[in-house]
Amino acid sequence: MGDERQIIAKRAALEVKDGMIVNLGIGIPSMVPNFLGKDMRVFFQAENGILGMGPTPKENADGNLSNAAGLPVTVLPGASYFDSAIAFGMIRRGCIDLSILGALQVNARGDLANWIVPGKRVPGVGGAMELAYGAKNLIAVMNHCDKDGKPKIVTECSLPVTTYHCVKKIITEMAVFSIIDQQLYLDELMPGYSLADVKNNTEADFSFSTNFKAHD
Amino acid sequence: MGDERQIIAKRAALEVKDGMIVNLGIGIPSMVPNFLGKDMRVFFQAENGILGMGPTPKENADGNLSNAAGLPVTVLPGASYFDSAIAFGMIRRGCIDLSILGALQVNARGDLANWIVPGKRVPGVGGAMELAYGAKNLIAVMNHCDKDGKPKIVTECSLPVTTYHCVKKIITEMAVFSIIDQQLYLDELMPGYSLADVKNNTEADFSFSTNFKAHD
Amino acid sequence: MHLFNKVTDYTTAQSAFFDGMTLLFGGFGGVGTPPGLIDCLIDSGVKDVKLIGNDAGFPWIGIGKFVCLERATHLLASHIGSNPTAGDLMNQGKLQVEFSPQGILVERIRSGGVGLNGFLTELSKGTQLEYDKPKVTIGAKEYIYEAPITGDVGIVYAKKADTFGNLIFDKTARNTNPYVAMASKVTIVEADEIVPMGELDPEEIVVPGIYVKYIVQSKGYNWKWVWETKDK
Amino acid sequence: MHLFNKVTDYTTAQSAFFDGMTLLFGGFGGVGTPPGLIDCLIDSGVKDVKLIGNDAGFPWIGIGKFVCLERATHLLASHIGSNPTAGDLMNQGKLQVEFSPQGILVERIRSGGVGLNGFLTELSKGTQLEYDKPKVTIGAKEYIYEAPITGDVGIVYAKKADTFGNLIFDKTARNTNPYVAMASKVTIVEADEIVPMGELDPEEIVVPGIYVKYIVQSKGYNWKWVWETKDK
Repeated sequence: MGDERQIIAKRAALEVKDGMIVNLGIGIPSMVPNFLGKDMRVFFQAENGILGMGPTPKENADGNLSNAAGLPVTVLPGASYFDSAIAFGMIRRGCIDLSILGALQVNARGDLANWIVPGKRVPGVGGAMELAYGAKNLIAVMNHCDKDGKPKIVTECSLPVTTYHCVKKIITEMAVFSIIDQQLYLDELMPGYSLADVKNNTEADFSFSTNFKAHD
Repeated sequence: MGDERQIIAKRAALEVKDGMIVNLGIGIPSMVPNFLGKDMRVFFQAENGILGMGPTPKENADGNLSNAAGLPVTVLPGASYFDSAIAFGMIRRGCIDLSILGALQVNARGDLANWIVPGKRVPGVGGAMELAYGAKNLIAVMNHCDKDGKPKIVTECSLPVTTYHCVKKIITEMAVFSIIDQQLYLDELMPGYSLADVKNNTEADFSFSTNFKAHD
Repeated sequence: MHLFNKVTDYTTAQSAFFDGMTLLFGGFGGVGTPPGLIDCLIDSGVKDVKLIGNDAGFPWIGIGKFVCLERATHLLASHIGSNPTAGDLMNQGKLQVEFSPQGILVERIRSGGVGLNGFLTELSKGTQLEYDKPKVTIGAKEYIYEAPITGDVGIVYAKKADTFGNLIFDKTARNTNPYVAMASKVTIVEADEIVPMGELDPEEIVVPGIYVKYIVQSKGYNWKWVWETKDK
Repeated sequence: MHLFNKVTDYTTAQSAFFDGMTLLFGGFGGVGTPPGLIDCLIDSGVKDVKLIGNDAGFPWIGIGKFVCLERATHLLASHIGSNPTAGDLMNQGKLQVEFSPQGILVERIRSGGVGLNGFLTELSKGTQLEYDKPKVTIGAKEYIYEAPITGDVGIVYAKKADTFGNLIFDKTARNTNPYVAMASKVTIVEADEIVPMGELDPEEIVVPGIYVKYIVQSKGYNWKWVWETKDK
């Protein structure tokens, strides 16, 4: 499972391009920076109020310098601090080139469910709605199935939806999908998984991307 | 006329108390600080984005340090700069203890007209609406009559209203009025003017304040 | 208390708290929540508090310490994921929790703080977080109306305050604090450092002192962060 | 243009202007209006411009220089009292002027800049400045709906910019500039000083560079202020 999460994060890192403004959710998305090339100049934003976050400090972590998950970070040259209203202003205004979020379910139309499992987990929505609404590109990263082995790429979300028609790409340990005009397309199979694996574990119908490829 | 304006400003200065946050309009209001006691600690706010203005600089005026009229000012210890949205946020939120504004007409219910003379003067409303809406106390200062000798304290404003039911006190060269619960009361006669003068030059009906006094 | 000297002790600040008050608290995951004022709130014994802030903190961090005492009846926040006790109280019906998208919540506090009457957004349209908020149609489009928020009391954590209450913050501890200061009838600031007027550069002041009622001296965070406890 | 180096020349910046554009301009009575970009706008020859900003400047100061050329068709501002030419053009039907309360105008620009869909206020209720703005009833109260404003291009004057576009301002020249930067599709900044990334303290940055498209070097104000001409 730990390995799978690393593999998903590594694949997601390929979506990050030089010169991008990127916001990462907690969980798998937070591992993405570990897989970025050293020459890649990317500015990470966090919705508590910081732009230009650097790596986790090795020592002397500062309780007042953290990402949206409350974990200590550092700053790169050119970083800025601002209040949370401005942080979300940036997000809604479309200043974030790429948002990578964890997901509980995604349906074929790109509806995202990631904030509540009624009766079980009530974390609350946090900044997910704004990110799903405002980011120019939204990638959902998640294990292909939930802990009970049930598909998370579904025909209709059974969990309450965070935002409709927002997910543009889904990356799991099994496959990469694109969602274009509310249609689901299979882009890639991930190493070690067959088309049969993906078909058996995906509830939603999907087509093949014109540039579909089985493996790298 | 110059003298009258000075006299009005001097009387208005008596309304300014130690520890107040004050916003002054252009014209007569801008002369009020000249008549404040030296031991009076007052913070002047201007809606372009400054709190804690000091006197006009004697030399080395800075084009980027000005009041809302664009005239150069200085800052006192404890002053702050901020953007215009926050400046008006303070005003609407009720953080201004006292606003002193010029007026074209005021009626007996405290409606203020001070932004346009249709077909003649079209200055625009500037920040007058917000100040009239938000200030805890609003004093209108003006000559008792207009240039044609017509009363400016009227039964109904013939000029477009800036804000309804906002003026709490009127100070002219002839008299001081209070407006309480949309009723006009004569508080004082100014030196050199009789009750007859005031009656002859005031269109609106008024009563006498319980503490009415003819002269100081 | 004169306009230009608002520095006081925790006992005086505590007198601002009352049963049933709406309390706005600054902070994001406990970062920027005033630790001394949280203890002061706990010591005050007040109850039936309506809490409004970004999140429920952690059980031992920030507002979470107070939430766990069951003296709040309502919590309006963007998430409570970091404080399982808050979730338990919610499920037991002891704490009424309303969720808001994070950025919408801080904008609602700002809307109250700048004297406006709320705003329109399409953000939560069609989701559970619409609740029964009014819908407003402008042109051909329907929006959700988000009401302004103000508080009876607001608690704020600043890096520096001068005696007038001009504030600067520390890095990401700024977060919601400026708007809590603006939107509260009685704003109490806990500052790491209190300086005379004139010592802060007018350009660097983030919140003008006009919004502040009381200033108390902080002794700093008195809790361990999650990542500190993990290290051990 | 790379994210981290947006410094360019006036010719490149000028290419952002086009006939019929909505132009947001920073400044308050000309203070904080970028002088070099005003000249650049004049030189561009663009026409049919819709102007949105605090005021019409003075005939020889700020946006007023452009207004006098009769190449703007619309002006949305809080006042035009300091520019009699603007009033003349309005009375001759050559310039369509809409007035807004000053603080409402800058809030409308902010609303566009932070991606919200407008706000409610009771401020101009019952006055001429209601125009035909939608009325919205919430509970028992009726409010005026104020729509968000965005611009095709925004011109901003800053004291310092780093090459990413992080901005700090100079005293009261800040005024509406931060929101013009946020609300414009193409934000052009004229800065008195351009510095490498890392030179500005992250804490003192007022506008993060994320909003900025182009940065040009200023040569400072090239007009006389009213109080300077009075002195003579």
